[in-house]
Amino acid sequence: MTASATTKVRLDEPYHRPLLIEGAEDLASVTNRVCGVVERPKPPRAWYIAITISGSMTLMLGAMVVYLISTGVGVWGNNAPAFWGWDIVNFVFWVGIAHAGTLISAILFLLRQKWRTSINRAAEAMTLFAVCCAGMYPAVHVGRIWVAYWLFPVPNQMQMWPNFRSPLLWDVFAVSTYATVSALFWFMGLVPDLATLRDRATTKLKRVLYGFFALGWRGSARHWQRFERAYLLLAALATPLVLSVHSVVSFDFAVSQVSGWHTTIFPPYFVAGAIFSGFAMVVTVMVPARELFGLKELVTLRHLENMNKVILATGSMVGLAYATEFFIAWYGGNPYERFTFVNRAFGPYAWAYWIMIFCNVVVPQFFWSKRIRTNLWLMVVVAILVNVGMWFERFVIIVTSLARTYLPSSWGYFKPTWVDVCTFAGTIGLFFTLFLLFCRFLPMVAIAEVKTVLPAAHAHKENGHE
Amino acid sequence: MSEAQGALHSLVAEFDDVDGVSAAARAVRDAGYKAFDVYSPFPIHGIERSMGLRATRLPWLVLACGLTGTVLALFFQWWTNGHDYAFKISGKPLFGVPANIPITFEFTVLLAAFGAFFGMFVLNRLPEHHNPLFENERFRRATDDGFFLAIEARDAQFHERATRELLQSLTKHTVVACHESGESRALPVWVRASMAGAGALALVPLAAIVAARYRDSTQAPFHLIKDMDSQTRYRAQAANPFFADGRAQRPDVAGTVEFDRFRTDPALLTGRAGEAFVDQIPLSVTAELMQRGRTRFAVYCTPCHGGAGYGDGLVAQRAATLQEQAFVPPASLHDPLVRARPAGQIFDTIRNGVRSMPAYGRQMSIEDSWAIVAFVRALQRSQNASVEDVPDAERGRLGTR
Amino acid sequence: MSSLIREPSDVSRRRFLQVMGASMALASASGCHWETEEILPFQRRPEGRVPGTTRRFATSIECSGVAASLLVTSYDGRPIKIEGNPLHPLDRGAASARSQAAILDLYDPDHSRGLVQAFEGASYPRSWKEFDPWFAGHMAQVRARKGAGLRILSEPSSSLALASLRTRLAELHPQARWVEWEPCARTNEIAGSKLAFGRALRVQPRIEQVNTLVCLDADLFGLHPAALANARAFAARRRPEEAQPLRLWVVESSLSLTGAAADQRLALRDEQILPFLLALEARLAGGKAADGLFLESLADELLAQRGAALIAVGPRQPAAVHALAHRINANLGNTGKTLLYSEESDPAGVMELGELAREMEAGAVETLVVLGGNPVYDAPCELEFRRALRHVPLALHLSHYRDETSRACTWHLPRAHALESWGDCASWDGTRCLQQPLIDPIFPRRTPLELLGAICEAKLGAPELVRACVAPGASDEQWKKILHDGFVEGSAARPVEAALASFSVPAPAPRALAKELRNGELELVFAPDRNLYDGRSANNSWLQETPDAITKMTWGNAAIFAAETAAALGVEDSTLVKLKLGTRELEVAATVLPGQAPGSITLHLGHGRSAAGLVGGLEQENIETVGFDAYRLRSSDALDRALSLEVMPTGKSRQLARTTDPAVTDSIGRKQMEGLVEELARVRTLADFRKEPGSERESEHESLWNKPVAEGVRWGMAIDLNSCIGCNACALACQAENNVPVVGREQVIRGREMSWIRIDRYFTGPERSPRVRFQPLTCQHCESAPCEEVCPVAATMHSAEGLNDMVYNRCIGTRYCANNCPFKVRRFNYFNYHKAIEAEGAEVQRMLYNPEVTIRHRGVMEKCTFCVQRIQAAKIHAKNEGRAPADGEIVTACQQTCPTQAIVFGDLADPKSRVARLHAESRGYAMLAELNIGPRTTYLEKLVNPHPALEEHDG
Amino acid sequence: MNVFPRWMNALRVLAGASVLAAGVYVVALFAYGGSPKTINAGFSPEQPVPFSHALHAGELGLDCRYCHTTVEIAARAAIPPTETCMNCHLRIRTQSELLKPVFDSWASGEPVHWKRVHDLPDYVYFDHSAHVTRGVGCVTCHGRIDTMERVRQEQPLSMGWCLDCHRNPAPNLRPPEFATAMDWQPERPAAEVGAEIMQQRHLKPSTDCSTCHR
Repeated sequence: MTASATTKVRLDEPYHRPLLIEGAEDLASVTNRVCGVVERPKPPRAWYIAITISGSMTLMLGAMVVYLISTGVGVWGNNAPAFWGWDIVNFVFWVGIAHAGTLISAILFLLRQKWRTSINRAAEAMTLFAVCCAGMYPAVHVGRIWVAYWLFPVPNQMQMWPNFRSPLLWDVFAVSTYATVSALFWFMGLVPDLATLRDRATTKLKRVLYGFFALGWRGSARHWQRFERAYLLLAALATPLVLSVHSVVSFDFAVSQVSGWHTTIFPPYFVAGAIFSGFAMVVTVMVPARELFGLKELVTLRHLENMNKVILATGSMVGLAYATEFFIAWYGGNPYERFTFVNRAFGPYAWAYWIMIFCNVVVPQFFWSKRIRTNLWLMVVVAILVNVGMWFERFVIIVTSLARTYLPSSWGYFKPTWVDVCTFAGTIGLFFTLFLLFCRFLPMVAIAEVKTVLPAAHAHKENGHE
Repeated sequence: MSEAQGALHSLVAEFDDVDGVSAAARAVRDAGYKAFDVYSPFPIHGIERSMGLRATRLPWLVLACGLTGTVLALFFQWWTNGHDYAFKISGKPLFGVPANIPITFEFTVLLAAFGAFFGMFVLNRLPEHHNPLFENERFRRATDDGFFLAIEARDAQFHERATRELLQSLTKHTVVACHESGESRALPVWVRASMAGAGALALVPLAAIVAARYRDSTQAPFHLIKDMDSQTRYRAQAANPFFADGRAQRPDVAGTVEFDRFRTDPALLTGRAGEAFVDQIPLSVTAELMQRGRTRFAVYCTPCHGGAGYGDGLVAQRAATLQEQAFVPPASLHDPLVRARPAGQIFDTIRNGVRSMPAYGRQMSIEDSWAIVAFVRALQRSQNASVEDVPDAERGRLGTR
Repeated sequence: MSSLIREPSDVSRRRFLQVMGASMALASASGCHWETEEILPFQRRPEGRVPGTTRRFATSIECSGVAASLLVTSYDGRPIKIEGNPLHPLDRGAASARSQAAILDLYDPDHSRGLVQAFEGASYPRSWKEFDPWFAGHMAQVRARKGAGLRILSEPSSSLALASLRTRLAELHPQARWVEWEPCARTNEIAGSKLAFGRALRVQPRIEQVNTLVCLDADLFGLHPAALANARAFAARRRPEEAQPLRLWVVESSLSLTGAAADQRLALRDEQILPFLLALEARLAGGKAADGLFLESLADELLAQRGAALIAVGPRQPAAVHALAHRINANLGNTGKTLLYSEESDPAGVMELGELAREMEAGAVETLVVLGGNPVYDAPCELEFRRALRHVPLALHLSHYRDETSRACTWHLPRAHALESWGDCASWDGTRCLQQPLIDPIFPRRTPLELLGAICEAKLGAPELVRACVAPGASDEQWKKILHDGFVEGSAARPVEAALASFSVPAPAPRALAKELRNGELELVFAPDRNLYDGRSANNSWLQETPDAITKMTWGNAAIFAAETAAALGVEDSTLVKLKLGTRELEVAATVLPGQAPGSITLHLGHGRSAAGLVGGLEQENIETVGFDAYRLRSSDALDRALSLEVMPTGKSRQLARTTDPAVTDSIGRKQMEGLVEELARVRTLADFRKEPGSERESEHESLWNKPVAEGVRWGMAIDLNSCIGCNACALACQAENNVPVVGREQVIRGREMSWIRIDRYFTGPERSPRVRFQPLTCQHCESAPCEEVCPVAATMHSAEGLNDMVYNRCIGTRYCANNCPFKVRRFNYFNYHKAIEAEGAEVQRMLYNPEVTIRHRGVMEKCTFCVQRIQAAKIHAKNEGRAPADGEIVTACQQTCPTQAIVFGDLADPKSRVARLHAESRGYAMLAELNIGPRTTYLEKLVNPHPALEEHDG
Repeated sequence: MNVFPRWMNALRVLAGASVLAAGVYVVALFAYGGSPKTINAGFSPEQPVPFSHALHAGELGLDCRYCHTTVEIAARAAIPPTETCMNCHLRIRTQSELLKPVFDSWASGEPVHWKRVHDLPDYVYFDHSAHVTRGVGCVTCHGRIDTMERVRQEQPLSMGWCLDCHRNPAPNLRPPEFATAMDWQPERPAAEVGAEIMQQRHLKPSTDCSTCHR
């Protein structure tokens, strides 16, 4: 199959759109394939095993959060000077993951990258789930979660308002906006497919449920017209939004005084990193998913390869960013800045730093080779390593900078506790639980969008166009 | 299929591919129909031209929403941090645009996105869960692989037979008539009822709150988050169950001497020199002291001795009306005996009481006591003054009284 | 008063500092309504009492026979803070860390609350009502036997009242004997003066007269009974404007506060100090020197400074060293100028502890009354005092805590806290200090005076007795004055003429310096702990958590090794080693410290208490002891130092709870640290300073925005590093004033200690003779504070007067501010550190809280506020009187207690204010000025005055 | 075949409208019900002794300071000791059952257990002297105590309420000598009078956090 895919790509001719869908797929078969996953009476055994594991991890997350809130942030390893630890590391990590989805659907859409159609739905879903995991951290990491609502400008008897100068507040707005818009975007794309499910539904219940959320969609051309316009507009809005979110996240650090944080290149650097990790996660999840649910023909090797190319590109950008940081630290001549970076590479946290370098800079380079790029096993390995590396990037940035700031007297060393570990594991569980449920009950692939890239979707007679 | 069929809604022609339906659309358009529509499982490239549709107004809506967001966000940030509660933060100006850009941007995007999302559905008149077309079982293909063209009966040109022929000429499938369903448009009673019920129910909390607002309660106010607002440290006059008397404030230890406000002058403290009472007020008698004496006299003495010191204070009067046997009417300060007393003795009386008069030493400071003495002296003088005491300048005005 | 006292509800036997364990976040709140508070007024409000205000009383507290004169603040009749007595000639308003911490003991749940009788292994709670009649009967019998078999074991005390009772005792019970024991006594000094002058004399240093101060193992600023006065005088003589600034030479085995302040310091094994002094005397007598540059230049300077030098010797040194010092001082003509002699109480006729122990073993002791002290814990180990006690049929122990001794005696009698007692004592210069209670005993406790009074049927009650002994025939006015002052004016001891006797000191077998790194030739030095002293304060959580000034260690001690010693023995920092003296062994933690003499190992006394309490360790409740008990190795023949020590590494590691991260072992960190320290805690030599006085200051950077012009008051602080000796007094003052919680060992290890003011300590220069830099660090209240802009809820904001306000009740605990604070002075409540005190049954502990300061809940940030409660109080008070607060009217807690007046607070806008003038001084500099955040605290450089010949030698 | 009844279409407008309405309603409800005026004001606990300010401060015209002696010099306007009651009640109403707690306290020394009515959170440090001596009348915060049989909390005493006055104190200022006068009324507009007093006494109340929170 690999071979066939490659030949197809090479044989692409001008004016003739490359086939994004393999096999003899027509409109009906696409519908069948995608809806089949949802409609089959029983999901594969693997699904049950997976959801059992991830589900129990999710429960553990709940337990950890209760323990945390009832006892105090002290159950985590956070200390002085590292007042932030895994909580913010994981927050940034998940926000990063959350970037692939909207990026694929929005930016690639604007760039007319038709190959996105097979993967954008799943990617968008992942975005939402990752945002859930991310959003949880800032909420529970505060000392008094029961007054966290003060973060929002709610009129109150104190006549107090939040401080709009605080990057943390920008963050709150950015992430919540991002979550909302992504959700709208995702749901909007879902509506026609829900209608499809509605119309294929065999039982009354399904018909009612899907029917209700399909909002009475019936594929009217007038509707499609506005739908496409709205979709385009949302894409146009989401694109800067995606870029802004991680820029704002990076402001949490860039705007502060802490050496190692106080850097102007953070916004682009963070965004690149986010896309990097996001795509890695999509690959990590899609490869097994397409095997599991027999979507090979829709999510083809070409899709995966394209994503791997993006990983390679962004990975190299991240590497460049590391280099630049170091150069500026040296060139800027600020002793504290300089120390922070030397300390990262050779200080007590050197191990973390070099893990990061290996996973984020070295590993993606393998994707120069087409053989690795197109080998399912290898690409998953690389993708996972990249995710590890990106986690360590956040760890290095946050913890090593904090552990040794200005006054040597207050230098310290951060050690996580078992609660830290279990909480993080829990979020992973939450992420996969949600994703598995999504696979089971909603169309993983944007049916209507895929159909637009089928040959059948295009008028062939010249007079098809005027 | 509902039994009772309603009016004819439209005539529906089915097609198998894009070309067919596009061609049909053009034909119908050229035939001059307006109220017709094409239904397809995916947006058909160029169909709007084939149908002769105008571009949507959606973008303008989105733009409007976005701008609203920008303005709102900027204004709100200025108003809250710069104006309503001027935050002094990091020695920065109360308002600066750069810090407000991120949130302004996010809010702009948010509102614009709402515009696009809700705008689309509203303009499309969605949700529309019930539609005559759904009556047609074939129509299910519209979301799978079928293509349909429906001309609605409300179209000016619509003529059942002519239109049907036109359509039939375009498709190989048989054209189907689609009827409004027979059931009524109106909301059934139970729906109305339940909504009304919900509305009524919603008023209950309001009523409760109003009641609470305008009634006093012997119970402490409702309060959820109480970090730090009742702390375990002992505030003034607080309770400490540990001690048998339950008080957190502890009595002085006998025989100890305080470090501050240390004074030894017996005349000042006791009003006595040795055994005898002093007749001089050991403080310099200034107008200020006199004023002080006046207010303190009003606070502590008038209740019984009355404003002028004749022993006719309101308390005394009340005691009289209540016919309290135990109560001894307060002395008049103008009684010759009282006037004869040295300052020290009056001071002593104020501080330690005499006969039925309670001691006020623990209620007022030494200075205040002396101030009252001074004022009492003045009072006594005033009540027993002769014309000679009045300065010549003022005497004239006496006559008028 | 005891009638008013209910039986104490049993203290919850959880560890006092336990902070872990779930406490439902909102469960603490009672229901969902405000708690209705009760208001309980007096029946008759005492005259001059204003509810919710503070009053102050002068009193004093005695430690090993020397008084500290105190001024105690009482809120609604509850003592809440101890400060120094401003009128006292020696203390002048300063109070040592330990004196200040005493307030905590008053409310300590372990501070004994009732009598306990031990009977056949079991122990029973008893009341005075039961005890008194029975005891009276018993004493009648003893008296019939003329007091045969009656022994009174007491701590040395300077109390006249006690002395008078003692004489009366002698009359009533001629056969009875008086025994004194004190683990850190001044026996060597007394022996030394006897050797030199034939009589017991006390040295009164007059540092204000000294140009060359030589301290031989003498910690004049740390453990010396008159440390506060010494330190103040020293600081005064160090001012740059001094024409002839004092030079401090220190020879000692382990860094002391004095050593840390030294200009020239020689790390020498304890036992080498005698030969050193002999060599010095010889050299001064015109002999040729052999012992190198240090001694050489010291000798020259001493000769040059005849009559303006002082050689001080520490209590640990043998009599001979003291005698030699007396002789040298006399020969140099220092006596009478830089030091005076006053009468020292001569312990002659007092029985030795060893003798008593032997008597007890022999069964010759029938009734033993132990007044305070804790011999079972701190008596020389070979006496086996615990065992000896078994042979005593009736042993009564009057003590603050039911400690090791109490548990070994037949009776434990609760002893009243100093703030509950009438008494008297004398400060180092002999000034007679009064002790008046601030509160009636919270529990039925008694003072030694009362118990002894009962024994010898004294007619007068404690207060009357004290008055009769201290001020016989004083009028009531005079007596009131004495009570008000807290001491008898002009009662300082008169200086006495001391005629030097001729004596000779045999030189010990010469050993080469710093060679004996071999096991069995090491020396072990026993030093009282800087915080816990001899162990009496072991249950004081404040002192336990106050980092040791030099090691920065909290919650425990460790054997201190020099780097080369450790290397030679294969010992590593934070490991367990076994110390072996003859047959005795002890496993202790080891730490490596610069400035330690090679071959000399120092171990602090006062740790490893087995029956201190819930804080210091209580075996019975299996609450682990804190630190290691050095007394297990301490025998009569080696009370101060033991030679022939063996050290065996065990390979086990032991984490030490240090507040500054010791793990800066990596080269990069080290390098950076050394580089930075020069910038942060600046030190220059006086010579350099005189050459060009200005310290290089970061010029005010230009700002990205136009800064608001501050009009009106601008609060600011100045800290003079030249005066700071790192004594921790400020830290304790802050702790008491601001309800700063204690977090416990585990939390300190996690770096979560809460202290609002911390004293950074840096070592620079050579390992052997490091330059020690102290730097007290509070919130700097930056003009453009980095913490403020990052707080999302504006919980920390600037006040118009430039305070960086921290609003606990607005804080949601994102901890962003702390991350962004370059000084890391912000503290976060990771748990509810007040939990134990909020618990049921802690009503007494709560009395300690300063009601004017919020108790911070879990999850909020906190930090130094410049004592805003004091600022506000003063402002309101002044404004009520229609004026503005004057300069010096507002005094922060740390400033108030600082013995060297290193900290000054005030209004920068007023050019005449002290703080403004200090800010203008050429030594002034702001920390991290390059960040352009404008700290309101200015530091003044430390100026050192090394001997020119030795300076470059030190490198 | 339609699964949804035809009236569903009619419902959508109504549904949309009521969702909006509900939202608005709930917000309004919280704003109104959660306002300190609703929650805090009107608290009036039973006291051990039914002490009537209406009688003592009103009818008998006792000055506030006769009992609350510390109000001008200290943060707290202390509740008087039993002795103050006994000044009069040693001889008046000596048999009254209602006064029993007072007499008991006088006899035994045990305190009378009064309930705090005006209770600020413990992290708020209000100082009576700072307000009374500047010319803020008792009545401003406590209402017409002299008409209350049982003391009730008149004002919300919320932070916002404090801020309102700290930002614009003029309307609530009076010559300090009238601070305790319950029925004092300015001849001229209160704001004018207040403005003058602010000038004379250089009053500029601060809204800094540390003014009230420490």
